[in-house]
Amino acid sequence: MDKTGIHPGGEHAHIHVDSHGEHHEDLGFWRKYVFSVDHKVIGIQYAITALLFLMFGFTLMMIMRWQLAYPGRPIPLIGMWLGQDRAPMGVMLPEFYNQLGAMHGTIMVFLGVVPLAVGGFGNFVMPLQIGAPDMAFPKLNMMSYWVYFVGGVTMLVSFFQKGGAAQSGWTSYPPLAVIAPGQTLWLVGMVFLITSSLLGSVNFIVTIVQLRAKGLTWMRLPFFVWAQFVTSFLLLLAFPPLEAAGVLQLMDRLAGTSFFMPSGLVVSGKPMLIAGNGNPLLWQHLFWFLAHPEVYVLILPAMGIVGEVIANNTRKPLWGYKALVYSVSFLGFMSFIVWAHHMFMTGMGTTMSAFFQTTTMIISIPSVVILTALLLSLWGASIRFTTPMLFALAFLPMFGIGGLTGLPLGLAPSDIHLHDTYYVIGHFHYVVAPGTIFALFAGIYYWFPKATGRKMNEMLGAIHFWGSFICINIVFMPMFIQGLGGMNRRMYDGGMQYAHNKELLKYNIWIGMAAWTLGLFQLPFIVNFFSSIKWGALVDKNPWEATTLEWSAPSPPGHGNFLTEPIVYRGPYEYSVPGAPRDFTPTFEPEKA
Amino acid sequence: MNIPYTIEERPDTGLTNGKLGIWLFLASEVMLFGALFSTYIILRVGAPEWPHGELNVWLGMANTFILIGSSVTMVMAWASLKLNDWGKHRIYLLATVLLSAAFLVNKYFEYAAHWTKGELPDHSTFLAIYFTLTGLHGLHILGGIVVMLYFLGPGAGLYKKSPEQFTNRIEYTGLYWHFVDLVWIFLFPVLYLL
Amino acid sequence: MHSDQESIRKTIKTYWMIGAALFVFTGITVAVNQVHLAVPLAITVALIIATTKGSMVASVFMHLSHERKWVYGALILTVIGFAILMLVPSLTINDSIGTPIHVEAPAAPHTGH
Amino acid sequence: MQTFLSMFPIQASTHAAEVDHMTILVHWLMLVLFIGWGFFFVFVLFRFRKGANPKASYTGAHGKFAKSTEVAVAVIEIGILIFYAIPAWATRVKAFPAESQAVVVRVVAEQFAWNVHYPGPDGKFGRTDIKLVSADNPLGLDRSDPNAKDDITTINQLNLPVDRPVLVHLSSKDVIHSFGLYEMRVKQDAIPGMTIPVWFIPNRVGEYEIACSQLCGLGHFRMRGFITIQNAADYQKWYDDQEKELRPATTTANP
Ligand code: HEA
Ligand code: HEA
Ligand code: CUA
Ligand SMILES: [Cu+2]
Repeated sequence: MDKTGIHPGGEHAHIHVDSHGEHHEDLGFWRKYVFSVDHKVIGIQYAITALLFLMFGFTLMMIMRWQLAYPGRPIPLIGMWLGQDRAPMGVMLPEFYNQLGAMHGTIMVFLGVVPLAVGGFGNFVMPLQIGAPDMAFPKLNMMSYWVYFVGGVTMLVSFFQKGGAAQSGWTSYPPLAVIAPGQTLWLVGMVFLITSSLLGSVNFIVTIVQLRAKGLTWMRLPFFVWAQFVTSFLLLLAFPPLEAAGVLQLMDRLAGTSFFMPSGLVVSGKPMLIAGNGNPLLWQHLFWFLAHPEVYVLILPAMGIVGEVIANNTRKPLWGYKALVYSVSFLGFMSFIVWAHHMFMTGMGTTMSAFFQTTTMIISIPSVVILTALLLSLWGASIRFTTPMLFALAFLPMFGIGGLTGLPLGLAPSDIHLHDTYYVIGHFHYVVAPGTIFALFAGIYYWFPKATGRKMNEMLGAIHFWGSFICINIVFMPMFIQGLGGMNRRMYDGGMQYAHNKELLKYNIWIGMAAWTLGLFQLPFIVNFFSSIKWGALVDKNPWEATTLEWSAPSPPGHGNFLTEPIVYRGPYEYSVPGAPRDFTPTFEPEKA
Repeated sequence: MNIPYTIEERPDTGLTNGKLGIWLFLASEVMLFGALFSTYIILRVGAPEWPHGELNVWLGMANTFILIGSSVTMVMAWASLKLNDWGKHRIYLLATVLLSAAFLVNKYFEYAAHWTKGELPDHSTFLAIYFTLTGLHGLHILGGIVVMLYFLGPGAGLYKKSPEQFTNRIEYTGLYWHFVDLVWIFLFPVLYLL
Repeated sequence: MHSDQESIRKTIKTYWMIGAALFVFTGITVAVNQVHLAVPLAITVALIIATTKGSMVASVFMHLSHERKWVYGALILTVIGFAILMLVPSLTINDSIGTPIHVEAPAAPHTGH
Repeated sequence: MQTFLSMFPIQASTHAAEVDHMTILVHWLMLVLFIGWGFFFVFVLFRFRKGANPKASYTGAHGKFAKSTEVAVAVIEIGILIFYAIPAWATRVKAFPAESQAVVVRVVAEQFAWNVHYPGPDGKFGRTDIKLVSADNPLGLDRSDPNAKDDITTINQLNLPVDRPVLVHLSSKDVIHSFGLYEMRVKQDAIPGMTIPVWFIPNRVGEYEIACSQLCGLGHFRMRGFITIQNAADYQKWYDDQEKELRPATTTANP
């Protein structure tokens, strides 16, 4: 068959709806669902795996919140099964608390959100949106999933090794990380995850540059594709230094080198027998050189999804599409020169701190532009409050809170008081949890019909939204008060020993309650998700009456995606065009349709 | 169903997927080695003193010649395909493999010399960075060898089916190989001479 | 196609010449190293030569002298990233208000230099 | 102002007020922005719901509203940078008090305690050597060194006189810790392999705490020290008592 992706099976896949995008040529079960090279199957594999990791990472956190709410009290239900070296008599040990913290962070960032946002949505939606038959390198695509999978398993296994999982924070600062147990498997796992991301990002960039459909010029690209494009560059250029740093830290742990180990270390009373002359700050630089761009990797795809959902549910074009595109690109570029705002307290001189404070303030501007554009898109709209739209709308103020609280952190003097307190925790959770996670939920509800040919239940969706929205705010809002009050993060006992925390401890109980309730409110989602695959309302190609290319393919799209060669005639968001027959004019419909 | 622009170039970008792909991969490699060079700079500037003449310059120079040579044979292996001279291509590719093997053997002797003196990575910052950088570079060489052996052996069949595609793949392999050579061109002075 | 082959034949000569040039430059670097220059000078010379060699490999063997704009684009971004990676961390570390403590390694695993 | 201030710990150093003032200023900016955007947000959600506006407008919002807000945000941020943040930081990391006027102390962090080292009347810190480190000599202080004879060392207890500049030479024996004095608005990572100067002027007599503010292992949460800010007389008395205790110790310490 020819390269346009037309194929006989598509028709059949179109009528006979099934939840996995059925192929006509019958590869066996394994080639079809497990070792598939079809970007849609791989995308779904990524999404499911990532969601499970999200659930797991969240569970770790719910356990932690118990210890913070009721320090030293036996953990109910599961406490007894955690084992002597984690929670004797169900009472959590400090080392286990630190493991939970480090692994929660790692899992949520590297195994949850990024794989879902990039591996999941990127893989499934992006090729459809640009009218490609598949990714440019399908085999590479499959490989990147399985490498990710191995990395994930490595991380999970690390809980069961002697001494437990990594326990030096997701930031893994040496010397602690070099001498603390559990770190080796963490590093190995990270090397896998990074490799997977690199394979993925190469594939994404090539696909977007090379496989755009006829007529799909750069300024006609859906905003989501732009977000994925910039994200891929961030991954491509920011991840390798962390891979290098990981190798160096492995050398320090296994070969006894001292890249990050200065001379004259005395650990628990004994001088360390190492060559020394290393530099602990070197790790922090290499780590944050990745980890700051990484946080934009967490947010950009989310912004992309929100853009798509808002355009569709406001029934009007996105306001300032060009401004959005430029801001996203500029944001991506700037994110490479702000990283040391995580390191103000390491004794930075005036010059460099001035530099990083300035870049940090500058980078906040494009975010403001993006948020403003998305907000103004609502003006003159005809808003439909569908479940995806609810989550997308909630993203705006939530990201607003998260982003704005980044400003005092970005100014070194105010960071003196706020650094390493719950203020930081509050800041970034507002961006990643009610921000990114909500955007991802929006994406799931929005593209679920395309992936399965069925809609998710709106009622359960609404319950999921309102429950999560209220709880998540009760979880994170008090953290700002705690932070301003000077409550440190990463505290096994919540910092109950400190006089200045006395007033702040009570919030830990609310937060705990809210966090567990938040957990309960995920149940409607899980039920909705799996039941809709079987019993959800059937839909055809374009249930949301959307304009972008993915909606011209059957739901679910067959192998090769499109029944006829997709051609793009206009911009991505031609909604409510004056004089048009309907309130949406798809990009893929010829002038006189 | 097959992917467009695997063989012919996309008109508006003038590129095949593989060409862009390999360059992007090399971009990430640049950042990988960049981080290691940055490490080198920071550790060296911070070090109280830095050893000189730790390594055998002559072995290092020999390896530099070997790698440069392998780069020439590699590019010739590709050029011969362009002139559809299959025989020459095989010879040049084989030569490249042999040269790279020679490089590794030579490197092994260098390593062995250190080990016998008990000079392991944990011995000093210099040796730590030396073993890490050259070790990682060595792995890249090894990877290159595997790929070339593939195109000498099982992969060669593709030439019958689709000469252009085979030629493209040899070109991509070449790009990778020249990059590995390029890294060494910097490693040599940085580690052996300075 | 034929003209294409002609151009290839021509470039083959350049390949060999570049190869030879690289050999020569390598020789020069080592030679320069034999006459022991002051460290800063030695570093500059060595790096200049290495850069020349590197750019020869890149432009001729890797055909960068005439590539497509997308490759250039990606590489420009990479070069910028690389420059940042080389400069900013060292600058920041050198701008620290702290002063390093150099302790002789306690009975280091093997006797240091 | 007050509503915000009530959330902070009390201000026990001269620069605390300045830091808080800036923090609060930024929070006002944030609040204004958020409320502004928030009102707009809520309004459009209500005004342009499908029920109220069945037919969307293709062109949407007009006017320079967006531009002006964006420019405003940028300008304000630049202002804060130039007039507050950068100068304020410079005073923290540049304008150190002269050793002669200041109370100079070494603080060496370890898992999980704060070792404090006073130079004693001679104003000179005795030589330390990691080979001498032991349970009862955590700093590895070499008492045979003449400068060390009068050095005072304490663990988790930092006494300081009120209203005098304090210069702390901060370092760590093992991993990275952070010297967090919340009431003083002081925070500085203690990084092994280097000593980092920290300075402040306590201006409030009282008992405060040192909170380790960088994850340093299992004991991070309990790595707590105490600061006692005393008036000149009490401080001097404490100091002399320490010196007295030292006498017998030194004679037995070195053969
Ligand atoms: C998605 C992730 C994400 C995003 C987008 C951001 C965005 C920003 N971050 Fe954040 N940050 C993190 C994730 C993120 N961060 C994480 C994970 C950490 C902690 C790591 C660790 O230590 O473990 C961190 C830590 C962190 C620090 C270090 C704090 C410390 O350790 O002391 C700093 C300091 O400068 C900072 C600054 C900023 C700034 C200035 C932005 C700016 O880009 C924000 C710009 C955005 C705005 C200015 C909002 C504008 C929008 C509106 C105003 C619209 C409002 C809308 C309505 C009301 C409807 N962040
Ligand atoms: C993307 C990143 C991300 C996300 C989403 C979250 C989400 C959450 N995080 Fe966390 N967190 C971090 C990244 C993240 N976190 C990092 C990096 C740290 C620092 C670690 C360190 O100190 O080193 C941290 C630390 C951290 C702390 C501080 C611990 C400490 O300092 O001691 C706390 C405390 O409350 C916390 C809480 C939470 C909570 C309540 C959520 C909730 O918002 C969770 C909400 C989650 C969901 C709503 C997902 C639900 C999804 C499902 C249920 C899937 C359903 C499954 C199927 C359909 C199959 N996190
Ligand atoms: Cu010391 Cu935390
Ligand atoms: Cu950051």
